[in-house]
Amino acid sequence: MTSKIDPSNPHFTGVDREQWIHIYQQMLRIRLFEDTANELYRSAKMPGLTHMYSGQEAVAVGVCEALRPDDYITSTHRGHGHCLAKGAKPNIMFAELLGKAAGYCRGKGGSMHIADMDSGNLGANAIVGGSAGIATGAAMSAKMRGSSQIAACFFGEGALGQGLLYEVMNMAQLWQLPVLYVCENNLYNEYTHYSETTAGDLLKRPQAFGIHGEEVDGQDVRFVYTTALRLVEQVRTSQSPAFLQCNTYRFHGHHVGDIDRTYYRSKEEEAQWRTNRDPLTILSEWMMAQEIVDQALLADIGHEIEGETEAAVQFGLNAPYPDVSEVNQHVYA
Amino acid sequence: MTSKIDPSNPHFTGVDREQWIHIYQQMLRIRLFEDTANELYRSAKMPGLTHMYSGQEAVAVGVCEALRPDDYITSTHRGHGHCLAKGAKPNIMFAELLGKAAGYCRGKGGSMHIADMDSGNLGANAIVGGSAGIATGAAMSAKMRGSSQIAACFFGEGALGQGLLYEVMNMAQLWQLPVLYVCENNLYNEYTHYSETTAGDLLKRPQAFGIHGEEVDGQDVRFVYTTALRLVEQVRTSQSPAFLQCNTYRFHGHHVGDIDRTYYRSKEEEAQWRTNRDPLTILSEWMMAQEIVDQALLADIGHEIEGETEAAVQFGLNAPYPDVSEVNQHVYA
Amino acid sequence: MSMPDGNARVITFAQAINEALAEEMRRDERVFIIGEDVAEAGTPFKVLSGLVQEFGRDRVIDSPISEPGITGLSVGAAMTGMRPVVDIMFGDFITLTMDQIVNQAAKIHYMSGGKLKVPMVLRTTLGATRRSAAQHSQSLHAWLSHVPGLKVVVPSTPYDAKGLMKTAIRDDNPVAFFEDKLMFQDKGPVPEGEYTIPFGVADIKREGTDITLVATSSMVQVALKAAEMLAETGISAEVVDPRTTFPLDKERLIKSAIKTSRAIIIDEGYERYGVTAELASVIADGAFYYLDAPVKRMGAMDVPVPFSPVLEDLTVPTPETVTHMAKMLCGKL
Amino acid sequence: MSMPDGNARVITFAQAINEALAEEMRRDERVFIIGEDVAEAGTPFKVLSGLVQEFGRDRVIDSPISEPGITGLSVGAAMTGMRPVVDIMFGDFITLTMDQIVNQAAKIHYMSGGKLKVPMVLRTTLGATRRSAAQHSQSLHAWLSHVPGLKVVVPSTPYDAKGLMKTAIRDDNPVAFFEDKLMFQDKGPVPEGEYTIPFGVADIKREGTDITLVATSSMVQVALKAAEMLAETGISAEVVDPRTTFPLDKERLIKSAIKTSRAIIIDEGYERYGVTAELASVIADGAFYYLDAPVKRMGAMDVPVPFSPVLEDLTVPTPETVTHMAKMLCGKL
Ligand SMILES: Cc1ncc(C[n+]2csc(CCOP(=O)(O)OP(=O)(O)O)c2C)c(N)n1
Ligand SMILES: Cc1ncc(C[n+]2csc(CCOP(=O)(O)OP(=O)(O)O)c2C)c(N)n1
Ligand SMILES: [Mg+2]
Ligand SMILES: [Mg+2]
Repeated sequence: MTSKIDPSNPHFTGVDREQWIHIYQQMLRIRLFEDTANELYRSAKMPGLTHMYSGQEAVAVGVCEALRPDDYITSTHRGHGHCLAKGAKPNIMFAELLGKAAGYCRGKGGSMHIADMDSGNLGANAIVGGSAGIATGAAMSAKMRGSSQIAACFFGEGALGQGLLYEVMNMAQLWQLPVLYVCENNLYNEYTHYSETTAGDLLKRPQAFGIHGEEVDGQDVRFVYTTALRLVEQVRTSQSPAFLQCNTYRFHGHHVGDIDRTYYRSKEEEAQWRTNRDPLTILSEWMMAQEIVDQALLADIGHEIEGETEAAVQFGLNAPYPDVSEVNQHVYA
Repeated sequence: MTSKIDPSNPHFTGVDREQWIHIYQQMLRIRLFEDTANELYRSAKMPGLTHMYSGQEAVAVGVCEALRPDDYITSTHRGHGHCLAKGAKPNIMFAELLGKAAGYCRGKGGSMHIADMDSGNLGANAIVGGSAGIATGAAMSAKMRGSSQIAACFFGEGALGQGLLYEVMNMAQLWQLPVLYVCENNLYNEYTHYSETTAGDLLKRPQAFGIHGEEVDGQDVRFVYTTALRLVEQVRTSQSPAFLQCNTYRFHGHHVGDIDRTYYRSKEEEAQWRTNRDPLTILSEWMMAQEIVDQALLADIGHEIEGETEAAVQFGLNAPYPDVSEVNQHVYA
Repeated sequence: MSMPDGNARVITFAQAINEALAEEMRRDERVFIIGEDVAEAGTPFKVLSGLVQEFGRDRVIDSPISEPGITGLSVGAAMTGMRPVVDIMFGDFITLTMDQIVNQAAKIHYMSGGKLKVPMVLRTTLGATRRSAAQHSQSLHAWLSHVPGLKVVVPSTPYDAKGLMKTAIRDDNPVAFFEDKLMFQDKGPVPEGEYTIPFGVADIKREGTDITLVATSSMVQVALKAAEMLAETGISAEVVDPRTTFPLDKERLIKSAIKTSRAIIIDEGYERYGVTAELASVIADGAFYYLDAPVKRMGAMDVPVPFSPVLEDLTVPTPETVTHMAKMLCGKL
Repeated sequence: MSMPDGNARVITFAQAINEALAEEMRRDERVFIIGEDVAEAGTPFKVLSGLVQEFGRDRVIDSPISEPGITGLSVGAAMTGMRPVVDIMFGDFITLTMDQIVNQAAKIHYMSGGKLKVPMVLRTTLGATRRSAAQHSQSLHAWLSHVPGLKVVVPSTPYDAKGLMKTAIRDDNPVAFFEDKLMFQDKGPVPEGEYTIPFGVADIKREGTDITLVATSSMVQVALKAAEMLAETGISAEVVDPRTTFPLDKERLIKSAIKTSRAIIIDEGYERYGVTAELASVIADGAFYYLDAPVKRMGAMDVPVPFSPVLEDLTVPTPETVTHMAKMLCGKL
């Protein structure tokens, strides 16, 4: 089957069939990972809470697919999607979520601190906006070392409240650092609509520093991916920052324990997004229309990733806890 | 003599003669205060260092003359001009600079911490950008109390490097707080030209939050004053923030000890500003041309303020130090 | 032992805080609350539930995610006639507010020679073992206790929480108020009527003769349980709760240690350079000639708080570890 | 007593720091400096003079006035192969960097299960009596000493400064390096050749038998002068300099106190909840059975540092006050 990407749409040309399928697989991998994590919470198998990425998959995957393996990312409290999209393994991630020694951080970090240098992931971060400096510094380091790596900094629109972001955007532009700021506007800062916390037009904020900024439909991975491809190329070759605002939505609560949400958003709104704006559906329907995939292939992919996810969580559940002697190891390098 | 303000220039109409003279007096008061402070330093009579406002007088005076006595200001390390412009007395200020008990802060604050609630001055601040929250909070308080006061927040362009400013501008716009941000761009952050520390166009920064911003020649008090009048009125009546960028220059070093400056700015540049862009000269020449004043009156004003300044510094020099028992007083209210 | 009267209601720690705030907001219209998700959400811990309904969104203000900004705003509002209570969701985030709290709020009264004051309360949390990992589990009250100009409250029961919160709000100084996240659902008797608890008065939570356990906040219950266990082995432990780390009731701590001749300090902050150091050295000095054993310190283990439950639980003193230490000191091991 | 060899050059403390940085930058091209006015200006204290000439503006980087931002950038650069030295002009400004230092730099190694590391140095200052008032005079090293994951250096001589700085730069952990502003022009012997001084090794700066004076940074010279004065009255004082507050050479401190049976801790941070508390309680515990008098603490007075010289000088321990305390402890008053 040859690619049937609409040649009249300049956005989606030049991407081949396998790549779209791979993108779909990655998004599904995240979706199933999160559903499973939610299940772990509900069955009281997971310690603490976790923030699910479901609904936002197109952002992490669209951007990370545009990056090189050795490019850096920094992530947030809602970080599973970024980790997986950048190449982390679900089994080692589940082990981490469960506080096991086989986890990416030997169980010491948990859901909010998964880091994986092998895939260029400098870490999720439980301080809102806390990784903006790290990402910008990684870009500076890449430039200093002449490595041609870039850094992508993921953050929620809530992080626009943090002054640090403005400080580092100023320096990124001044010193022409290869960093892509990816703002995921999922409409809410915890339990508060972003319009109640954010004055003016979001994109004007990077633009105030002279940083090139664009906005994209964060539910449609075709747009996210092709825009990211272009911006990543621009950041890398021009060695200058860029800002990508992705408009998206989280399907679940702020965290797994956020069940009664009607006081801050309506069930209708949620249903509307889930029904009409699911990034997986949007992509799969398009791929079917384009004859990139058919029902059977989609079903196969589904089974494959379900099986992988099930095996991954079992790995995590069966893995041993760290030895108590580890408690005061790794305080110092 | 009736006012000869050029009626064809809409900026300067409606301001009467006495007001321009008063503005000139205030600017001269600052200039002579600073010259005297510099002399105190050079003759080793003043403890520590101080940052002189000379050259920037039109900003403090132009803005503060547009404020009500009960409006608030916050100031900076380079704060003498703001203090005087808002109504502080030179003698009590000199006492403070000299660490005397008769000073505004009983000698505990010194040059960088003069505060005077009676004139609405919430304090100079030795943390760059440190008073942005205080000013914005004072505006919030005024709004909550329905007092119709506003707050003016003075800061140097260096403070644009501090994230706090962006956090509070966002809230000022969100909550429509009556605060006027006054950015004095004197071209230097200490020993570094602002173009090396500041990306993009300064005014875009407030504008990114939807805050109304304007730029004015900070050496020409006619423009500063009339613009401030309009903005202060707007801030007060619309109960919303505004931002005024005043382009200016400091005639002296970053502080009194900064003598050899050629490694960061040329003597020609300094001479150019002093000769052609002195706010006192610009105003006095215009007042003469407009026949608001003549040489004799200017000379009288000069002598009067010289005498006042001399008396003020003598007051400070003669005042006693605080009693040692004060050292641990005022830690708690 | 200060105690509610016999027929007081039993309510939770969270309700006690809520009630204190509500009573003070009714009594004094200058009091308002500002923080992230404090209004409809009533904070993630639901401590403020219902307040926005009674007092409206002008007095229970949802803010952007701008800890430095809201702290700065509160300082300015406090200086100009309001009495803000700023809510910093997790104690770990006070890292972001240190300039505004330490360089501004704590110093303004002194720097202004007693002219300005900053009556504000910074409510925040402490405590680990919630599986929240290293950036959401710290107990950083030692830092603020170090700073002249601040008062620091560490309540351990619903009764104390209510009375101390009311005192905090009425205090004319900046007060940091640390609440243990895991104590919010703890219940205790709290009278309905109006009462306040003075700062700087330690409370003997249990009388004893053989050893003094000085414990703060979350560690008071641990000490009380240890005291019970010790009673079974014939050791009579006195449990002393300073309630405020500043002002500190040195006299009562020393008196108890003189009486029992042995002391252990238990606190959930990192042990090194923490609260245990101050309290231990105060007692070691003041009771020097009466001590039969060195004063021992039990703080949190000096490691970033690990996520994995098997590790995290090792980092905090428990009734068992306290009992063990006490027996050792009493020569009963 | 660790000492340079007999014919070492005599250079200033500032030169020693400068030399250490230059040598390390020559040795390792990953080392770079970032801070405000560090390049041509060489910092306001001129400590870095000449470095930009040798290493260029790409390795001696003038930054905007963005302490949180440059600290964050340094964390990211350190994680990705560089070895930044971030310059925070006044120790008071570390308040702005606490999130990046404490929640990020200090925890990343542990949170990542030992995978990531943050080899960076945060150079900053401490010390009062410079007539710089409350926001430019603090000694906040106790805060960072409290935090697991950080190392903290407080050198007291040019020799120590050079050797410890070289060790700090080579350390794979975040190291906070506090330099006393008033010591920059102090001179001492420093060998030309390469040497490093290990962390966690206290240095006996003067041997004695009657009393131990444990002193840090600026207070070492005060203790040495006090020791001289005490010698005249027949009291032989030993002066011990821990050189690093973490790691802390507890053993050597305790050993000295056991030998002399009396100890005073002298440090320029605020006394309460400060460094003196930790050191005093370590000694009071470790030397319990050998002490003839309580361990005494002499920190800075618990007040915001006042501007007025007559007050400021009262807030810091002096040879006279130390001598007085020592005589009292030795029963010679
Ligand atoms: C500095 C800081 N303040 C507050 C919090 C608590 N908090 C965690 S997530 C969150 C909301 C973040 O909103 P956004 O950035 O939009 O990300 P989203 O959760 O929507 O993905 C808040 C306030 C935090 N973790 N860090
Ligand atoms: C947070 C902080 N960082 C650094 C400094 C040191 N410092 C004092 S003034 C100054 C430059 C300020 O430049 P600008 O804001 O333009 O004001 P100007 O001196 O030009 O009036 C600096 C870096 C400080 N006081 N506070
Ligand atoms: Mg969001
Ligand atoms: Mg400037």
